[in-house]
Amino acid sequence: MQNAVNISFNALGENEAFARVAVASFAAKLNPTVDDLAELKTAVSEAVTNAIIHGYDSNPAGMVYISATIEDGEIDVVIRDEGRGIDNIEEAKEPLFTTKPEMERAGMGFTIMEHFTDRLEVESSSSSGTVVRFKKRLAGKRVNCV
Amino acid sequence: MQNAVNISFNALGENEAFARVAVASFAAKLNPTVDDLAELKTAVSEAVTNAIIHGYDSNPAGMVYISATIEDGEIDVVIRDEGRGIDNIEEAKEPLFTTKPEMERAGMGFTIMEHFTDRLEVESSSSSGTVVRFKKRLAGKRVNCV
Amino acid sequence: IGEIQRFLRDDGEVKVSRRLKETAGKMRREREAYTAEFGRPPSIGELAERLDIPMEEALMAQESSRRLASIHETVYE
Ligand SMILES: Nc1ncnc2c1ncn2[C@@H]1O[C@H](COP(=O)(O)OP(=O)(O)O)[C@@H](O)[C@H]1O
Ligand SMILES: Nc1ncnc2c1ncn2[C@@H]1O[C@H](COP(=O)(O)OP(=O)(O)O)[C@@H](O)[C@H]1O
Ligand SMILES: [Mg+2]
Ligand SMILES: [Mg+2]
Repeated sequence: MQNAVNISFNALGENEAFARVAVASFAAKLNPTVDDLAELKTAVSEAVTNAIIHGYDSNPAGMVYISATIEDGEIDVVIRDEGRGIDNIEEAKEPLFTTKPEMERAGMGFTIMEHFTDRLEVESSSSSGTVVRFKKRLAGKRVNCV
Repeated sequence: MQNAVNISFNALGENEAFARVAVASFAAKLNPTVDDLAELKTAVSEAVTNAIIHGYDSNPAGMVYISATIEDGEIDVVIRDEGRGIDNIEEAKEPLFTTKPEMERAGMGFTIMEHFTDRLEVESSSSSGTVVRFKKRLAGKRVNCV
Repeated sequence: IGEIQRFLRDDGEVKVSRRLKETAGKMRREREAYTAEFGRPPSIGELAERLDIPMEEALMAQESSRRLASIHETVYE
């Protein structure tokens, strides 16, 4: 059976840790390796940070929505905001592209998400906001045929 | 400012751990003692277990909803289900009262919640389900007047 | 990215459950030691700091050490 959890929270930087731990504790069912879980949490952080600082321009009245489902050893995570949206998704995904160059490690968010997950999809519009979705296999990864 | 998080999940026993950790990681902002945190998590467990086994009769299609807010060192937790409801709340709260006597530690859920939180409110109806709400002071507890 | 990945990938194939169980044991011992020393239990932040582990790990580890038996004792005492 499929198992789903949803979380939502105000666009406050301090809620990023909450989101990371919530997703990690759901993913923990699959008993991933420490490294895979750290990668998953990093991808969640990047998407949540983007929703807060880019989507909502750090206005805490905005809400960030995360849904996660687990099926067949894989976690599927959807991180959504109802913020300003992304004009050009292809451009936004380019390494080093950023509209906030004053930030640290600027422009690497999507690159990190792509690198640390198995599949990344981004949808966005200025009317409805941004949806980032990724999957990551956490169990049953290595088939060791001896 | 008030800060709120919402979580929801399928009525599956395995999601209880997710709910516990999610609420704890939100409460962690207040830097509670490990003991207070353990008590908070126990109260969450009891309410979530009730929603799953009594509210939904362990039908995983049911959804459990938790909202938590933090204000002035206190966490306010609302745990809601859209299940069968409670006929007589006063009776249900009595120590040892249970409609599922075959369970272990039967009838102590509300007593435990009352014991481990600062204020407990229960609302229920057969049409809309059950809402359990409690508050717990987690910060600024010890005023040491020397 | 390589740098971030090397930073994250320090544990090889260690499973989360094993890591958290170890951390939970350390937390339990440190809680006892702290309470004996200061006459009150530590905050979750103090405990994480004394064990030099991230708060997030402490939160997840506390879950893995949950002991239901103690609830019974507390309530009936
Ligand atoms: N949720 C979002 N809402 C609006 N714009 C976004 C969102 N996520 C990303 N972007 C845009 O994509 C760009 C690239 O994102 P990213 O790769 O994470 O780099 P950075 O966050 O450092 O700018 C951002 O600078 C921003 O313009
Ligand atoms: N969410 C709920 N939905 C329906 N009934 C409930 C719910 N929570 C509690 N109850 C009723 O209240 C009774 C007492 O609950 P509790 O004190 O937790 O004891 P126990 O769960 O062991 O029966 C339950 O047996 C059940 O009849
Ligand atoms: Mg970014
Ligand atoms: Mg109960």
